[in-house]
Amino acid sequence: MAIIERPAPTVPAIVTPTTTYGSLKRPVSATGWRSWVFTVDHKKLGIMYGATAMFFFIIGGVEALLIRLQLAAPNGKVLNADLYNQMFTMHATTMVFLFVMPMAAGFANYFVPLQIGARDVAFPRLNAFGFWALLFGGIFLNLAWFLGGAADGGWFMYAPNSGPVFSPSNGVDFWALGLQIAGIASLTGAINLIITVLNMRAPGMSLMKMPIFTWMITVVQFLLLFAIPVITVALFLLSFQRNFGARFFDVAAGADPLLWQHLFWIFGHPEVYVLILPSFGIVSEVLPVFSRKPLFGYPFVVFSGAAIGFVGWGVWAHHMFASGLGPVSVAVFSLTTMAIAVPTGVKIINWTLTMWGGKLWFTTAMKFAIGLIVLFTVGGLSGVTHAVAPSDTQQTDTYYIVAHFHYVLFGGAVLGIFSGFYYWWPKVFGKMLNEKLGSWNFWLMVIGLNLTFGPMHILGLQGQPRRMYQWTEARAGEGFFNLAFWNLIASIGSFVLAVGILMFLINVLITARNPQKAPLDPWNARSLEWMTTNPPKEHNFDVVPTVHHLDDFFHQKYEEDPVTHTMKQVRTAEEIMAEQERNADKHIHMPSPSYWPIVLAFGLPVITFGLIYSHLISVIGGVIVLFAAYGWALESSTAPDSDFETNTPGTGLDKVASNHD
Amino acid sequence: MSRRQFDIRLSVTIASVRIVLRRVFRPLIIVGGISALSASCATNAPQDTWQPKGPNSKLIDDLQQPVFAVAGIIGLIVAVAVIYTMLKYRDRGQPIPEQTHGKPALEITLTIIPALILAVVSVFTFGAIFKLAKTDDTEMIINVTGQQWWWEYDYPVQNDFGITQPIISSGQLVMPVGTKVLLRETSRDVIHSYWIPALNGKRDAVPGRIQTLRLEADEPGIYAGQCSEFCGLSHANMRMEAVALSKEDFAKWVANQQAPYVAPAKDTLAKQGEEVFLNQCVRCHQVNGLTRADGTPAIAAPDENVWSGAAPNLSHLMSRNTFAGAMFNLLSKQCRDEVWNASSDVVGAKYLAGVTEQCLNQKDLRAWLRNAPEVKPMYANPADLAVSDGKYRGMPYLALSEDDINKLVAYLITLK
Amino acid sequence: MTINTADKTHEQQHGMSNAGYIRIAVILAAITGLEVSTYYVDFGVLFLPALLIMMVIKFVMVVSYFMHLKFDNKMFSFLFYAGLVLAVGVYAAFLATFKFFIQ
Amino acid sequence: MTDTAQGHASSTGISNVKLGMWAFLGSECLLFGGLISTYMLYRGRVTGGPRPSQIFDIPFTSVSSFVLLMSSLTMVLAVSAAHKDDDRKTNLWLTVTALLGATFVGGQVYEFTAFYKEGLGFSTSLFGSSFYTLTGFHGVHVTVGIIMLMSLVGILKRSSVPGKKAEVVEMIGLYWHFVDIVWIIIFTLVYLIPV
Ligand code: HEA
Ligand code: HEA
Ligand code: HEC
Ligand code: CUA
Ligand SMILES: [Cu+2]
Repeated sequence: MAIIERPAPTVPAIVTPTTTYGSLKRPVSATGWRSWVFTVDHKKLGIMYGATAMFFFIIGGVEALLIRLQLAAPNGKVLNADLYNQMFTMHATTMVFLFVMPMAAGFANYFVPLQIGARDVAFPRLNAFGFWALLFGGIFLNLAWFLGGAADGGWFMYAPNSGPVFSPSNGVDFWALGLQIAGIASLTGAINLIITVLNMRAPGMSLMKMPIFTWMITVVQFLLLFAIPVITVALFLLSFQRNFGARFFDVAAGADPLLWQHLFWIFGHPEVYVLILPSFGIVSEVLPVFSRKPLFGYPFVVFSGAAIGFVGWGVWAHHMFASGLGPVSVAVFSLTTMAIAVPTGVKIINWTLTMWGGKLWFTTAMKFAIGLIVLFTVGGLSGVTHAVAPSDTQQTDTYYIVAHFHYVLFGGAVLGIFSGFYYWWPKVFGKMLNEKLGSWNFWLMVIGLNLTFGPMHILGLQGQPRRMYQWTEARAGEGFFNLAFWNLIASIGSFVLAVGILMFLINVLITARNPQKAPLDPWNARSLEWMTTNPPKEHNFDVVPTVHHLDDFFHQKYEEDPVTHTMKQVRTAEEIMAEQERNADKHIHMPSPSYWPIVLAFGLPVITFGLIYSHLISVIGGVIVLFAAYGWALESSTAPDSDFETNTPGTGLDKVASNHD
Repeated sequence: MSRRQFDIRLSVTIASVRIVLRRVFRPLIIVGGISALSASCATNAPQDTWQPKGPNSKLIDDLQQPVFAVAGIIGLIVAVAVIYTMLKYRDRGQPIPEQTHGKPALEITLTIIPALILAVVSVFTFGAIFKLAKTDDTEMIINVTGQQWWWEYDYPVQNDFGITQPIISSGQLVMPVGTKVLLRETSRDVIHSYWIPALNGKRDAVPGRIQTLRLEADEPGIYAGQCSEFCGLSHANMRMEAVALSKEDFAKWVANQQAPYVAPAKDTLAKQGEEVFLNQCVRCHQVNGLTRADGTPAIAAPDENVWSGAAPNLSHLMSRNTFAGAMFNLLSKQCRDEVWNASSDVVGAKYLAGVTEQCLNQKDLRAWLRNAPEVKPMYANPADLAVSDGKYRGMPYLALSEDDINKLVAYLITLK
Repeated sequence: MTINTADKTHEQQHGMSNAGYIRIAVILAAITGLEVSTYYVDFGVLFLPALLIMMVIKFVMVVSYFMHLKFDNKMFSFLFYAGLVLAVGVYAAFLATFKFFIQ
Repeated sequence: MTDTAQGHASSTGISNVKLGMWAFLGSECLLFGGLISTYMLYRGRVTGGPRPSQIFDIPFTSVSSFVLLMSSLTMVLAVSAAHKDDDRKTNLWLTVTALLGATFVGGQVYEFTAFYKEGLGFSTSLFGSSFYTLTGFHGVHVTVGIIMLMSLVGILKRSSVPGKKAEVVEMIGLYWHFVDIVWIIIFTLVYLIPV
């Protein structure tokens, strides 16, 4: 989108591209699919991230259901060993890299600029590129299913089992290269959001007035910025070994398989905080809104988030307690791992204290947020039992670990994401999700998840290892703790869970058909993203807000009664909006759509495809990338004035444009 | 608030807490409560991690039980606090509350308490880590090698235990009771992990490294275990058992393992089986003392045929109860149960009886010989062996006739 | 494409003169000479520390002067040194687990 | 690749692109850190083929290291000229920088061929794999730098660079210096410190 002319904000200016960059003219901002494919608008990209993530969530979920079907009874026959191994590898890869991370990226893309009062991100085209790279990387990863079998080494792909002899199909190649592409996407996204937060905040919004969601996203982006290159190295080593005969994990040449484990988990542990912190951010927004109180101990929550991010770098070897690190390393990493429970505890405590003394409104969003507090704690506490290294040697690689990480991932990250859906749906789509169905959605999910993952504690402590395509009655035991019963319960639970998630999808469909529009400020919210229309205008805010408080929007609506210390409403959201419209900025200058991000992103899977099949294809991919980079470099982010039909003389447009070029 | 009101409020609160607990948190409670109970419960799965049977696992258990308890209590506190808050502060039309931003003193206190708890836990953790890493009090060494998808045990010469020549075995680790055994683990292909829950935690068997694991059993018995690092197709079928024998029984076992080869009598089915074995099997499997017709010793060369460079040594196959990575029993179900459920004073004798003809699990053994990759997933399809230089991973399909299988079974049963 | 002149002078104030850059380059060249000399001359026990110190000096000089980090906004330094310090810390610990802590 | 949102000016007055470049370089520290650590772990593991000390040619590498170091000087002179709006000098120094960089890469290609002839292939040993991967990654970075420098010269001649010209030169400069400091580390750790 190019220029929005005041006072007619709904009619976008039409761009007539006259200048050719490289070889293509700039796309015309139209309606229809082109307005999505070539968009650089952070909100559209946010929605596309969300839709992509949801799509992969269902794929990963169906893979999970197949896993549970196979394990429901002894000697399962639904999948064979080979297929089962592909299934859990791709289930985890899909859920982690193609569901939770992109979903968080979607939320971040959509709401960070809105929360800090910006009109877009720092690098809009890079943003678009990141999305397309992620989508193409995800598709590329899953292509392997149709080309001889997907990756089968488990999501942490330990060497040397990932080597060419032990995993001869191309699955691991697709996996390594696909993650490499997704990694590029995350890295560009991280740089983009960091710069956006550091550099594009509205006047008056100091770091300590930033909404907590934005804070947590910022911490996450720093984690990604520094963790992605580590997995990049690991994946390169693996690809070089598989495709070019390097020896990195070849024990016969003297290689040490622990090299891979270290590199993977140096990335992998920060990665798990990448998965959880966005959800921590979401519930830290939701809980105050529905408690009608500010977040308790905001600075503590901010610093604990940063502390989790920082300490998270020093704990990676807790995934290797049984690998044979030697007692000194084990002791050190055991200690640092326990230390992480402290800042995480700070969050749990502060959320509870946020609700304490509040006026609690149990919307679906709130229910999911509260669900997160309790269920994440369950997962976190089992995490602490792993941190005690000697007991971890009994637990590691059993279902007890599977229970741990599904409680933190599903009970934590996913519940947080669902809380965000219900909370922000009216903001993004201008319609309220149905609360009644939401309630069903919540309860079925919570019951389902406890039924699915709760029994896994028992299974694990009873000695059932993970990643077994079959279990046998011979080792199932008898009595109350017999594995057969609890495996069956877990499998039943997973279908309850699926029905719960189905409720959400139904809710979305129903909501889409419901003509009723959402009110402007349905939750009586607190932060800046609510200080605009639903959905927000292309340029987000008519006036770039000036910030005075944490929760500035709330404080514009309410004032404290000096005597009773209760809050009195002084203005409504509608009044605030009306005032904004009256004072709307003239000549808002938005970045223009571009072909190059998607073209550049498309070149990447072509290159990697060629690495597996024929280097000639790689050359073609390289040409595409160079061609796109060239066009990108020559194209300015915003179309020049001559491209605008509505460029009437005397509007001052010329000045705006050249200032920014 | 009057006393009565308060009482009513309290009972209502408690009742609602109960309802919520019952509805939502029942699974949690079940898990938590049951976990606590299970320490005392018997009849669990054979790999239960809460039933230590040796000093190393007891050390772990003594450490972890209080940790589980602390974690459970903290979890309960959080759950109760959240539910209580939910009930107490639900919207009853009260005014929008004061916008309190926090109470630093309270926050700091609530930060320090968990830190202190964890400091205490870590002290005990440290002690246990170093105790479990000790190697200087070892009494007996057994080398353990993992490969896809079974374990090989190699007892180096240790005269104290009557081991005067190396013993090579697979599937079941036989060890003397009350002895500090040190496993020296490695792997021939990918990473595996050795784990007998009743005796100790896991230790990965990493190719290119030799790593140690302490094992010691208090009582004679059979303890189940399972490879617990993902190692490819048949990871699920890579099991093991540790057999702890009294010192006398162990000595008998050692003597048997070192007993010379007894060739089957002429003109028996078994003798014909030996012939088939010499034709088909010795290229991979070693039977110590077995000679060819011309009197030369038959030396297996598995590294030419198997990627990991080994196949189980079958010299005393019938002295063990299981085969193919403990995936199958060599004993029929009934005989097996008799050994497994034997009390600790007779289990040794029962175990040393080995596999008799009546007790042999013919069905699984025959199925194995008929087509091993069909009953245990292995990379043994000749069409797919290019990547492994034509070598199998696991035992291939050998296209044996039923006749040959009969002969082989008759022969194998003689390998006491 | 007009160039914002205000910005230009801003950069200039904090930069260095060309002569200054050449001085830095000369020092860098001299240190490199010294480094290479360790290959020919025996430094004894000082060998490793001397080499590492010289490496760090060169590194910091290029970053501070050629890359202007010394004169620029602290935010740049934060972004870069955060990565650098993290990298050194994490990878040193990683190598240490292989070298020093094994049983 | 300058790309700034035009919504409103940055809140700090700092250039987005420059901030982004520094963030990227911070991230690159972990990339090269990983490659260097892998090399440090594996440099002594030679089961076949030559050992490092048998093939390294310190005088030769010293010269090419010196060339790369000096390219940092010429780069900084280009940036300085760009800030003074002196297009002729900017182009001159950029070209010289690219040439010095190309000399370095040429030296590396020569070195690789020499090592290969002496029996060190990519698959020969762990030392070989990790040596070529580390120095190869660095070489690719230099090559990308050269391409950017040359394109910049071309674009500057046509005067169609979007955004602030001096800033673009400066960005490429930052990247170039980074590649240089990585080599400062590699030169010491890989070449000068014997296994
Ligand atoms: C969202 C992702 C997420 C999160 C947030 C965490 C959080 C934690 N994790 Fe988890 N973890 C995973 C995802 C995550 N983990 C995954 C995916 C794996 C498996 C990977 C694989 O093998 O495939 C794993 C595995 C894993 C292991 C390795 C297990 C093994 O394989 O042997 C360990 C070991 O220490 C561990 C520990 C912890 C700890 C201590 C925390 C802590 O951060 C938790 C802190 C939280 C609390 C403790 C609760 C709240 C605190 C209080 C109420 C205060 C009071 C508490 C105390 C005094 C104890 N995790
Ligand atoms: C964010 C991460 C995430 C999420 C959300 C999940 C979600 C689920 N996981 Fe996942 N899981 C992992 C991350 C995750 N998992 C990881 C990292 C591993 C380790 C892998 C490894 O060892 O390498 C793992 C491993 C793992 C295992 C162990 C496999 C093994 O070790 O052998 C199991 C087994 O039960 C399992 C089950 C499930 C189930 C039932 C869900 C459910 O919650 C899924 C619910 C979702 C749906 C069900 C989809 C939506 C459904 C519908 C829309 C219904 C309509 C459609 C139909 C019914 C057809 N997972
Ligand atoms: C190409 C090599 C090869 C040949 C030939 C071969 N085997 Fe095997 N055999 C193996 C391997 C490898 C295993 C271990 C498989 C596993 O458990 O995963 C094995 C396992 C066994 C076992 C189980 C041993 C134990 O202790 O677990 C028996 C019994 C056995 N083979 C019998 C035979 C007989 C009889 C023949 C000949 C008819 C034969 N094998 C031929 C490779 C071979
Ligand atoms: Cu061997 Cu798993
Ligand atoms: Cu972790």
